[in-house]
Amino acid sequence: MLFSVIAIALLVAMLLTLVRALAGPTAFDRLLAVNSFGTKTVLLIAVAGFLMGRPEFLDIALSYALINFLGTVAVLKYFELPDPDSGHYAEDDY
Amino acid sequence: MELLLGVLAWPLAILGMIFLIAGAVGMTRLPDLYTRLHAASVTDTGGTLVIGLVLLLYAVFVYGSAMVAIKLLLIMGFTLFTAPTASHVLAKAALLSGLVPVDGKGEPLLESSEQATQLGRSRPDASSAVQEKR
Amino acid sequence: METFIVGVLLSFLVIIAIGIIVLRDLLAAVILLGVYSLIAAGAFVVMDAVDVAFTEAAVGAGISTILYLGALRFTTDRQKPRGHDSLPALLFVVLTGALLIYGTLDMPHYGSATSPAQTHEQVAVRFLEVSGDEVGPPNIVTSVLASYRGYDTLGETVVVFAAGIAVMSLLGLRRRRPQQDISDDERAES
Amino acid sequence: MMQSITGLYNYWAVIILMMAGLYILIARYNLIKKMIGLGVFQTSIFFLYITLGKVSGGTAPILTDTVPAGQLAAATGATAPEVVYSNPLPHVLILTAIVVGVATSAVALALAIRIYEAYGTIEDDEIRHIDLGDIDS
Repeated sequence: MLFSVIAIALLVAMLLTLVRALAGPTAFDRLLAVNSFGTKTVLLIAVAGFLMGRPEFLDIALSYALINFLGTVAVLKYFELPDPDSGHYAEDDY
Repeated sequence: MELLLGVLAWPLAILGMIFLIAGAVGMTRLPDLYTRLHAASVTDTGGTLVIGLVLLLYAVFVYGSAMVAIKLLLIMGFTLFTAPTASHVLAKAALLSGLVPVDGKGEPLLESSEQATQLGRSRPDASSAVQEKR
Repeated sequence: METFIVGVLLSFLVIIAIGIIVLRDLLAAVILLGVYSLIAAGAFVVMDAVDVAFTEAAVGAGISTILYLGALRFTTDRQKPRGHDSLPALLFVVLTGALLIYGTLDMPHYGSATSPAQTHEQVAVRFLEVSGDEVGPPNIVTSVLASYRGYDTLGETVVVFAAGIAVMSLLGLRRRRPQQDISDDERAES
Repeated sequence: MMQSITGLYNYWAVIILMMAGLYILIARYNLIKKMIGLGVFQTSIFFLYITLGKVSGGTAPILTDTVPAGQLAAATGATAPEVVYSNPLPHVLILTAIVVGVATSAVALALAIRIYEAYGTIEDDEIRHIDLGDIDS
């Protein structure tokens, strides 16, 4: 019961975040939504493990947390690389 | 035992769900990236920690499994470190690319996107010191 | 409850797929593809396929997103602004989808334990019953992957090796230059 | 009626996803967008297989010695007198398919980079125009 309620709350929060990921005017908005969505997925997997009565699959949630962070940093690295249109950054900006 | 667990877990779970929903609603309704970052942080750290605590209670008192508890603690600790880091990197990259913050009415808070880039620099140029618009 | 979670996650996937169709920004499409893989992996966990979820998260959401970003960096992240939505394509897709949906009406329901895939004695039932004694590891997926279908895995490794060689022979080992340099050089040559 | 909707919903969602991927493949000219469509298509096929392998009330195909205790069943509402496992075979097939899929998409993206270097564009129709000789399209 407790886990079902938490799972439903998580799904509602995921839906709202998804709206931002689709609507977000800039790529940074989408990225923020995706990062937040990943955190909620980690929580959903952890809760689902308890819901199904086999919580030993939490290491999947752990690897998700790692991949989520790495993915965000990788996409931001893409912005860091020189782009013809948007300004030029100094060497020590990052 | 069961009752005690329920008394402890339910209020924590409700608090966690409030964090989750509040963060998600803020994500859809706030005006620009920098305010949305704030809303996302509520979910990412607050929500994860509180709901992780609920799961931890169940892992320790119902399943009695040390491995599950350790994994949960690792997840919570890792999120505690990476979520603020990701927020910081995101905000800095957005400033450097010249995204201007806006206030509640949609008015820009800086005069130009160059000023935003200057704000994002770790060592701003002394010649073009940024003046914030009051 | 599990069926409900899977259903909602699948609906999220449908929303994202429609978003990928509509959005013109390639970078946004790549980011959305990453979320798509992440949600799919989450649903795999709920559908009991934990190994698949692990692989999908690491390979699908991690490596392939980075591959797409690399490709965007060496090409261009702008899709042509004008639309290409063609009515014949839409008609074809809707028609095929309707046919396939008509075909699913006789399929075994989700979670059915009596469907042929579940009850064949030589395959699934055998793996479940004797792999613990015959091969050893408690994870049946590992047993099947490494022992019963070992040649299959060898073939997979060969495919990955061939793909690596193909990428290297296409791109070479020299250092790529970002797109701006290339267009400058071409301007200088012409 | 209600039962067949919940029982077949997964298949229908998979078919919608497949058709979305196919539509991107047909109607978008950008080569990388086509690859993204292929990725959508691929993941929907994975879903079809995993759906076929799921047994309701089953658990992941990892052997356990510890049947859930009575206290546990009371706390989570899960009653499992004997353990039922989902079908492991689709999982194995899809595990192979995911890795091979990423390898093929890496080759395709490398091809896209080479095409961009040779033609200066990754739009399908522009490449065809350049091949046919009318450069100013």
